[in-house]
Amino acid sequence: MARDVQLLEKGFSPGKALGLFAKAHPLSGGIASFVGKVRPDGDVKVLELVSYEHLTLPGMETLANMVEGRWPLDGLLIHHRTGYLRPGAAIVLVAAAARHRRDAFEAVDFAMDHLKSRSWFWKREKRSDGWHWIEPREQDHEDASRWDI
Amino acid sequence: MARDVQLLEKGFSPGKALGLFAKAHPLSGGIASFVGKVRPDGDVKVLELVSYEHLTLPGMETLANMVEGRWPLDGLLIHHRTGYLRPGAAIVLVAAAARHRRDAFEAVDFAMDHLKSRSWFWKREKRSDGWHWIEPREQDHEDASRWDI
Amino acid sequence: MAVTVVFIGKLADLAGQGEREVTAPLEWADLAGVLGEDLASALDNDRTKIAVNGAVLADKRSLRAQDGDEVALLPPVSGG
Amino acid sequence: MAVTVVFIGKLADLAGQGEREVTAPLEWADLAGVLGEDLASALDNDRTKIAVNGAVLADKRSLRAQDGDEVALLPPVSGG
Repeated sequence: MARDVQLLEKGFSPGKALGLFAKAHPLSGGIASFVGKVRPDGDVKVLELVSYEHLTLPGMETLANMVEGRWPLDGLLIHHRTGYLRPGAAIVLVAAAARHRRDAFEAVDFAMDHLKSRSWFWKREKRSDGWHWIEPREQDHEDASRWDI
Repeated sequence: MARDVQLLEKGFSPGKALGLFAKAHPLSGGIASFVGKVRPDGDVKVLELVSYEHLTLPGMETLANMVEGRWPLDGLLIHHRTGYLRPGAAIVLVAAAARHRRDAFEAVDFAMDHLKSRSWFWKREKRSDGWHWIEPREQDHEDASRWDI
Repeated sequence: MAVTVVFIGKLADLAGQGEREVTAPLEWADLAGVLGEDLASALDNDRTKIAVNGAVLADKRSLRAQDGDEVALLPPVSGG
Repeated sequence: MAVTVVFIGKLADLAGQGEREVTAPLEWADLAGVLGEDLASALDNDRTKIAVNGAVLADKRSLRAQDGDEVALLPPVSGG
């Protein structure tokens, strides 16, 4: 199992990272992936993702352990931004390479649900009336609760 | 909804197609995708994917209609090979861009299940002892039955 | 006065060819006589379907093809 | 003889700073007095957690930080 877990302080290209991941796993039957971006709707000018060094990256490694323990994968990639992001910028890329497609799908689905509402990130948006802290939607909590986490 | 449905007779680069798809949907919050490749295990030398012109591409368009009717998407891409493929070659790429991540995930998951066991393709493998027609695994039928299709 | 019968996948192996012209009209009851025992028994499989001019028959036993029609014999699918 | 208290996210807004040095030892019962009413009531929220040196406390009321420890006050998370 090749693992690539990164907490990124600068902008990144999910397409490029995904291309490299695919090249690194030529033997896998399937690769599932998800890219999450800052939605350029409303009047959101900037998004800030706050991390805490003693928890955020270690927590992402723990998440990777959970994913690897739960599904037989050939490779797992979790890249997540921290810092200030403009609308349209990539926040997160998760990719899983596996022999069987459902394993790859579920691994990515699970990791995204965890990152949304169970990982050590804090998010705020700057709108025309100032900064607002964002908490997970009810839907995010329901998504995560599907996995007994 | 931008739709890109293709039946491809030659090899393609899923990474490149996915990069273009992401660029075409800068406003979507999330993009889920799946790449399926010829698994280079066993002694499989060549895979042939047979299509039937009166059904295969029209059926992929019908599948795209079903997906679009079921989930609110900004964009949907379905590329599937036909012809002879070497181990490691990409067979299929499905990508969905959506405002909400579960919609993108489920759209790709559904489309893949349909392509595996409900779409108009026929698959055979050439091994050292000759050609063998491949039917969907029991798991593929179970996957598809989750969706009432 | 011909119907084109297209054999797909393993049915093409059984038929030894990809397609064949047969005399119109062509109905379900004619198939065993026209195509032979091996193909006829493959056609009995519930998962083998028949399309006429690209339209899959809900009940393949209702087959009634006319001159110029293309009848495709479709074994169980497998893609992705 | 100091404990570093780190305020994360909206708790940093409430505290008006990102971290503060307070006198060691630091226990749960001390927090309201040391940090003020506003922060103390935010800490009462079940979804606000406390970590000591990167280890999240299962029961935040068991907090007992010594000299040199880093205590992080963690509001509800939101990533992705």
